[in-house]
Amino acid sequence: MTGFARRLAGKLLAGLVMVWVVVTFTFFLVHALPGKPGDVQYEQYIMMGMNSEQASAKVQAVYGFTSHAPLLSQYTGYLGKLAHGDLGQSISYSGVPVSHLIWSALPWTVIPVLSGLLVSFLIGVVAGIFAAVKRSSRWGGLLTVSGSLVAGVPAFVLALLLLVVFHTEWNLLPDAGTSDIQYTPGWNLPYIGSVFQHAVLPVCTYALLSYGGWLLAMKSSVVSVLGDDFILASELRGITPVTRARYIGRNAILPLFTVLALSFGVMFAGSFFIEDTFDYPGLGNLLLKSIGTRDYPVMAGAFLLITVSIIIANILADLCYTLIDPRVRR
Amino acid sequence: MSEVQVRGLTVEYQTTAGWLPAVADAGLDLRAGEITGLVGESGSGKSTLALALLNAVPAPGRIAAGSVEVAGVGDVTKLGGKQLRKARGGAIGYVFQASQNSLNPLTTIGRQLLDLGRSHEVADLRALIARARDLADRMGLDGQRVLDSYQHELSGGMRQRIGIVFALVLNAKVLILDEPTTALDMLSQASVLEIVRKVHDENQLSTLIITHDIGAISEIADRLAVMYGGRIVEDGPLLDVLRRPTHPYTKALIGATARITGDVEAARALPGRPPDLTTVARAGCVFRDRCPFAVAVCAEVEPELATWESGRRRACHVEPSTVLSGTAGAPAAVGEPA
Amino acid sequence: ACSSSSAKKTNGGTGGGTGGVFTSIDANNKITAGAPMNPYNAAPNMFLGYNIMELGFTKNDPADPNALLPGLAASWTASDTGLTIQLQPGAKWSDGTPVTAADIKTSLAIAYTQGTAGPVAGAGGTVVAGSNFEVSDVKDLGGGKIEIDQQPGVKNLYFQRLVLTSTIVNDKVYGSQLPADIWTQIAAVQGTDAAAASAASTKLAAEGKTIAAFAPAKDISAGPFVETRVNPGEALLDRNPYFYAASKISPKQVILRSYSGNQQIWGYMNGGELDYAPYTSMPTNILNQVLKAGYTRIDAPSYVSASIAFNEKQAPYNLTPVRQALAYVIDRDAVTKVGEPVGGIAAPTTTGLVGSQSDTILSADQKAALNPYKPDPAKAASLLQGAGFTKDASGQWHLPDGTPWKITLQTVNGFSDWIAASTIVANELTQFGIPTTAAITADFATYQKEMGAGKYAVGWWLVALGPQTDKAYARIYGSADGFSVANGQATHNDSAAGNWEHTPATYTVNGQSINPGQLAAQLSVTPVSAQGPIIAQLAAATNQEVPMIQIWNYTHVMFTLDKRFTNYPKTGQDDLLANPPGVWMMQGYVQGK
Amino acid sequence: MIQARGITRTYQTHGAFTGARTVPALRGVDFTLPDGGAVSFIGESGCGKTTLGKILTGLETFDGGELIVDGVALSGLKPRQREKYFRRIQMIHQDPYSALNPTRTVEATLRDPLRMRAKERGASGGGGGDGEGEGGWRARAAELLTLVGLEPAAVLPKYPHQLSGGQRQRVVIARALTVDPEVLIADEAVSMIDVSMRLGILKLLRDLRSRLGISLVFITHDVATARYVGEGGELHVIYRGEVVERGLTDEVILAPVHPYTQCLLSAVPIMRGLEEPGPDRTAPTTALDERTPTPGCLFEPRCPFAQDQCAEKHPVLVPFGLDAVGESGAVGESNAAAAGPATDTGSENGSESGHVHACFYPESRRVVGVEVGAGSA
Amino acid sequence: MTATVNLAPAGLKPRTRHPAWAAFRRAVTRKPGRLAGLIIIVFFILLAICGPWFYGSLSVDPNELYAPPSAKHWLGTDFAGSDVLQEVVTGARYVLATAALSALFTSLFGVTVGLVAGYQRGMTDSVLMRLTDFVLTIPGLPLLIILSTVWSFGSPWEMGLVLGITGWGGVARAVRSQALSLRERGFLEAARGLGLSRRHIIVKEMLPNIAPYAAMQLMLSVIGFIGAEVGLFFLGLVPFSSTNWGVMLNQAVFSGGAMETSSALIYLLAPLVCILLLTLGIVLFLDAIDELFNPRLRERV
Ligand SMILES: Nc1ncnc2c1ncn2[C@@H]1O[C@H](COP(=O)(O)OP(=O)(O)OP(=O)(O)O)[C@@H](O)[C@H]1O
Ligand SMILES: Nc1ncnc2c1ncn2[C@@H]1O[C@H](COP(=O)(O)OP(=O)(O)OP(=O)(O)O)[C@@H](O)[C@H]1O
Ligand SMILES: [Mg+2]
Ligand SMILES: [Mg+2]
Repeated sequence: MTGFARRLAGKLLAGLVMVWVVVTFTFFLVHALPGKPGDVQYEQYIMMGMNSEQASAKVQAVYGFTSHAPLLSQYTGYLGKLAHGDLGQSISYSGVPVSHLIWSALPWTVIPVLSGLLVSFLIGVVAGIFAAVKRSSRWGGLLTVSGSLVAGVPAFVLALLLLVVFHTEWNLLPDAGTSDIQYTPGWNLPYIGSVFQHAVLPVCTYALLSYGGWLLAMKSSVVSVLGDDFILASELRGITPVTRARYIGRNAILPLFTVLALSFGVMFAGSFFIEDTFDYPGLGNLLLKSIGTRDYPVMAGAFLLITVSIIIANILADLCYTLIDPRVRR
Repeated sequence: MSEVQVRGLTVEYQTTAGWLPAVADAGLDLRAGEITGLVGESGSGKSTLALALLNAVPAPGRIAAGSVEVAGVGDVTKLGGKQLRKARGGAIGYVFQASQNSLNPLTTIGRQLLDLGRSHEVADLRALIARARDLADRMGLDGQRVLDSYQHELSGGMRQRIGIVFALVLNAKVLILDEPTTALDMLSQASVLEIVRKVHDENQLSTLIITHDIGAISEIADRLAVMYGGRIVEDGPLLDVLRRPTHPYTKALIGATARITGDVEAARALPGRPPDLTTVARAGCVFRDRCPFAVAVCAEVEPELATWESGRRRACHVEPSTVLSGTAGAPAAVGEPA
Repeated sequence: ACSSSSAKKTNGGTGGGTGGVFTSIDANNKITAGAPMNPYNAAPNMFLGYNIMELGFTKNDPADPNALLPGLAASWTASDTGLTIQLQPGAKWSDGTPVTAADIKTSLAIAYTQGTAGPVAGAGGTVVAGSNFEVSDVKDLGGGKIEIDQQPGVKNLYFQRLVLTSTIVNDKVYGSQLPADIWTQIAAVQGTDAAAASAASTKLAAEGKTIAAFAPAKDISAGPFVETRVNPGEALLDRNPYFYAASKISPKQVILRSYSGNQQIWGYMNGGELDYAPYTSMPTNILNQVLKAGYTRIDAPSYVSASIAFNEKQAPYNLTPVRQALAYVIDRDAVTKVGEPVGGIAAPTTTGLVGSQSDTILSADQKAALNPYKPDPAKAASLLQGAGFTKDASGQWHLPDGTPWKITLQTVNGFSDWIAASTIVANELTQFGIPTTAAITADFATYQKEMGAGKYAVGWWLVALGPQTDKAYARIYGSADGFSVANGQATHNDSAAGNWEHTPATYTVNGQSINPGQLAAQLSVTPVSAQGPIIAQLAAATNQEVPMIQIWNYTHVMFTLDKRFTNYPKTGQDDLLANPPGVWMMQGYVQGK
Repeated sequence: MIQARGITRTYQTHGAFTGARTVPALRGVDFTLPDGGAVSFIGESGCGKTTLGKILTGLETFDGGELIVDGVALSGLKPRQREKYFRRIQMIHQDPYSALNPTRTVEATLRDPLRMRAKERGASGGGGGDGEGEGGWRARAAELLTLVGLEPAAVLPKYPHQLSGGQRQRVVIARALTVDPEVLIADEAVSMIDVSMRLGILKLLRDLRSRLGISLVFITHDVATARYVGEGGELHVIYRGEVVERGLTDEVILAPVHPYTQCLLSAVPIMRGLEEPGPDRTAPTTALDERTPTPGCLFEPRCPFAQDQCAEKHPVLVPFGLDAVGESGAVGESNAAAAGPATDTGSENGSESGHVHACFYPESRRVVGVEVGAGSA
Repeated sequence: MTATVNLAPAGLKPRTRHPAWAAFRRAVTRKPGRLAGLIIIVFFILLAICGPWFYGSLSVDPNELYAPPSAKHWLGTDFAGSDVLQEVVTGARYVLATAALSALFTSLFGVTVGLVAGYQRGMTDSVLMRLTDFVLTIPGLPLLIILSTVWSFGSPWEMGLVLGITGWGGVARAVRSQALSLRERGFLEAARGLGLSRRHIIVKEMLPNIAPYAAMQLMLSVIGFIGAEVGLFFLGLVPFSSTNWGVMLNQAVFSGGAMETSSALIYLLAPLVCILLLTLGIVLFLDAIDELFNPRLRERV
């Protein structure tokens, strides 16, 4: 499989080049933003009733962390550090390494996105099969339309609706944060339970968002497989319905796996809608906050990570395809 | 004795113009040890007829009338559920038109064979595999290698042969091949046909081969049935029909076959275009538009498929001798006046 | 696994009586996983009055900026050269060790590096002198007495307040972060050798960065609470048993939350989850609901005013009658009702100060002389006509040059009260005959930059910042507004880019020419007791020239819940209310029910 | 006139992660197509027939050899310059169902090339008395449709899906004729057409040859149709990208020399009753396997007559001796032609019209079926 | 072969030439869902275009804050005393204009790039595809937020343009793959063989075949863009200076307390329901698109 290794290396290299392009792009874009870090905060502090000295002391601390070197040398410096895995230091959290912030935020994006995707994948695929098999009936049509509708509804609308129903109206689930503060973090039941409870709404939103897509993709996939001759052939050979369902399922689900990898990237990039609504401290939230405070290094870091995850997802999708489908495997 | 008796079989499809027959009042016998060839143009209803033999007419279609008696199974059109499933594959082996795609692309041939065995509750799967390997070997395939292969690793001819293996491995006595060679090149076609003949003879099957290529069928069939516009218009022993076609359509079909030797100019194209479900004539003879022998009655009365000579049946108002001598006008020009 | 009861658990209501959990919002910190427990960080996971301690706490007293509540310092005496403090007897860190002079010394040195106690290192390491007080030494006099010296020759009016409100941290934890020769460096900055001062200042700034980024492993606080745990958006603090006034502290635990939008706080209050809620702008329907949920409203002065400012570089806003006319058109009561119905009081008039300040400082005569700019369209019309404006048949106003007059009223994203108020201001102006649309800028940083670049003609702006009047006028006539002070002489410089700009360097008020920039600068070096006459001049000038129209003065509205705790400070206790509840607790307030 | 000299084309295939694979689709094919003449290529699936057709029409590039059109070597020209020559060579697609744009009516399909052609002629100073105005193309379209046996008024406004396969194929031919080509390439032009209409198209192609003097390259795996259209022309038998036998069509059919040709012809079905099988019918011993490398004769692994030498040396085309056949089939004058890369001997004896083959043990065998008696019935 | 050449086929106007309108009507009315979808879409378009004429300019009435629905204010008023229905009507214009514009831009750019890349292959293809990869890799919405701080989206045109610029990658790639497969189809090979110009081939031969697909993409991206745009406004991530549904949502939630009190619920629901309805309309109508463009399906009766 040396050919495989070489191709993989090639893909990774291409990904690396893309990372560089994106890094460069974001670096200059981010530095083209008007305003200075800290400016934003000052007026807010004042309105919150802080006196102007306290406010300016806080702002001062932020100013201390902006670099005043020429842009180009900042850029080369940034690249050099990046090569060593150093994303620089946050401005609004004066001096805290960006990587530290990102690592604390990352699991709160990855885990809900992943579990949301998996949940929706399972449900969507089943519903898709149903919609395909019953496509000429009223229920199938309804399912399909509802799938497209859910797929089309904006993320925040879903998030809001869930929040209104499950928090405001019924108060079944918490609306913000990752866990209740009372519980000591670690592998203890109450804490984990609380984490689960807090994750329900974000995960459900992710799941609902992608559910429609899966349903539609699976439906069309199943429909096309149903039309494939080998399915009719297996029927004419008297293969049991169960086995036939297995044939259909496997063939239909195959193209979805590459989509699965890709949608991980998409979800990642769109996570801020959901994280913001549920005040969930993930990467999207971090990005939003950093934009608000003009925290260039964090901004660039979070953006970079999102991009890298998309690139990796793409490579994974290719890889998935090669590994899963015997037709391209050699 | 007939292994399969088709009587008055009518299959209809639902179209926007209502239910229209794709096969009308077909009668056919498949006898043990005999290969029956079914020829006809595209859309003449061959596949529909074949599928009806397994009571497997696809979605907007239905068997409107008639029966398909299969020895040891009964009337297939009355079967349902598990019995029907068992009959398919168990009693009647079906080899697909698009052999290219009749195998699951994601699993090896061997696994699919096991699925087949389990579906038919074969007790000894080992023996089944052995038998399949043996069959494959006899068809000139490397049985072991083929069983371990995926579909995409096999050529069209190999897949077609695998299709035959699948149809026969459960000891089906009836074998139906729907255009088994259409997508194949000459060499593969020849070898597949040869293998069919061989397997047929060895197992004393009742075989139905469907094709539109009268040349290919003449290689191996014992009997020939010709279909046009959903009707069987002529049948009889192959050699006899080829030598003495008594239906204008059969005659034209043979005449339109390009030959490898002899006078190039002798071949004549059929005028007009083949009918389909919606354009086929509702009354009278379905072929009359393209028929050089057509007379007034053809437009009004549909000719019945009737025995006119021992073992020969035809559905035509014109006298056999007239058709044979070919006196009534020449085939129309090459042009296709719609 | 998700039961409704546990969802409710997030509220602080588990405890009744002494030892309960006090739940509140910290408005100024976004509590973030990953941010350090270091008060010097710009966004630390630490909380003033709970686990951030100062020697004293501000009272926000306009009459005496140096008046403070005691903190770690029980008392203090000021002298010409500095300040002597007496630490609280029994002041201890949460590990049980006493608070010492070394802690104070280290803390003030760190404050120096952070720019709050010394000159600020500006861009490229240049020293901006004189912007802050300068501590030159800290001496342990024994017995909890500590002397803090001011740099000889520097006389900062607010030295006392600035020293006492410095954050005090533990020397054992933070001392190691400082270089041994820190005081030598400070001395060098304060020395006469300009080059050495600059070099030392740059070095200090660098050290300051290191300290700000320092993440102690554990919180050791001398305050009433110690941080136990930080979740993203939430922090849990436990009572510090060694706190010098531990007996006064009733809650066993404190949960502090951050918030990302006002509506989050409203939500918490609806559920009765917060024992104290800080200021948020809110509509009246929410106010009613909150009050119904059992909250008590407390009002404290805010010393901030929302106003509509003008770029006087752009015609026609360079004309005083135009600004005055607009002041007559806008109905401040109506606007306030929409924009800030709860937390705002329509400004009585425009003076550059909030009402309470001008009330106490200005004499009755002076107040009577101010123009209240009561809504008066007729007056506005005559002012405009006097300036050469015309009104066409359709009722629309035209500039003197004949072009139709249109206004774009700029606001900024995130200031929802301004945005809401803009709609009605726009409506009023449009009805008066000046078609007005409201435009919104993405965020404050952009707003400030574009405003400085002169892109906006009319927009919202906060004025009257803080109880100290000098800060208030510096906001209008400061360096950002084109006035620069050098050698006690203010000059006006048109190209300055910072704020809403004023074209004339001088105003003529009551026949007398004044330079507002100079007066504002003068104010910052004048003791409060002597500020009266200057303020009177500035107020009259501002009232006449209307560089901005004050729309409403903010009130600092807070809410407390009497369900689990009681004995909160009440409206009127301004000195306490200037501080977060942690400070109230130190003073014996907030007791379990 | 088209001359091909040692045309070679090798494909590189690779998946996203799978290794690369080279497929030699053509290994040095040469042929000569005289004006008004016909050349047929037969061979089993995957032997490179379509690739050849695409190369001839400029849809595919070749990476070795030379294509000479009217004495101009195309490999020396820039792509833009080549277009002019390729324009004169038109292809008739195998599948009439995909050869017409489903979104355009027949009228639209014919109009654009006709207009283009008219403009060209006008530009090249043709003087243009031709009625080349707006209506010019209409008349021409009608003329062409009539030529291919369609009723213009009935067909012009129709969409492809409203036509039968045979009608479509006729439209395709009419479209190819719009640019006044000199050569038509028919790549399995009838294999997708219904049996009853197949012969009509074949006859049309023959007519075009004789009436318009258009040369024809006929590509198929159906020998009978090749004979029908390529009458009087040469038949090339191609195997794995290499021509293994060439000669006048009837000559090759009746007296094939190369074992591959013999297998191919043996596979032609016999109309039993009307024909009887040739006495020497043969079949390949195994199925085609392109993966295994074959240093010697490409057909050796499957050849029923293979001998030791066949696996070692690669045979080149040589004329079939007069004496060995003992029948007609004169050996033309042998002229040295450019050798394909596959040849291992320095020169090759190709001939313009001789019966040549690439086999070490040539033997003429009678494999095709012959008609029983004189007439039918 | 003796048939005379009929030079005037115009005399035989065949029924296949029937006006596209009839085909459109047939495709739409075949299923009630499609008709409903179309009606919804047309309704909103009319609302956006004509609504403001009928409903005048926005006005505020400080004496009627939080008025419940009444004859005067059908959907009540908001915290600033503006009529909610009026805001919905006025807001539709911005939302729809932006969505239509960005979708148009996306499909124009995406389709062009995809077609050209798919047809040209070689260098052009590589360059275009790298560009597409870049656009696809850069996360669009986060980028948009960053961009919005540099560029204020005062008019729907600007917003639409930026959404379009960041959104065409997917369409381009999909169209390219379609174009690649089209390229191998017989009729394109024939067109190339005939020497027809590149422009002719791309515009007249390939484009119509991609049209249903492109139209589908267009409709889908309309949904996507409405979501993105309204979402950005809702979260207050981009500045706004005119009323639109996102702004309404933002004000309802962040200023009006719609999540806390039911008295403000109607301002939240009004734009939300509009978004949902529009999405539903498009989803229902999508069903008809294939039939509208494909002559084969159009014919089927
Ligand atoms: N699912 C269907 N719905 C409607 N009509 C159908 C359907 N399947 C087949 N038909 C019609 O029934 C007729 C017979 O079709 P059938 O497939 O049996 O023909 P065939 O002889 O097998 O043709 P071919 O040689 O092309 O395979 C045709 O006119 C066809 O159009
Ligand atoms: N674009 C391509 N990329 C890679 N390999 C190709 C390509 N086109 C053709 N080939 C390979 O080249 C060989 C010759 O293909 P070609 O299509 O010319 O065969 P053919 O003789 O026309 O076959 P058929 O009778 O099946 O049409 C085959 O092995 C095929 O797999
Ligand atoms: Mg069929
Ligand atoms: Mg081919």
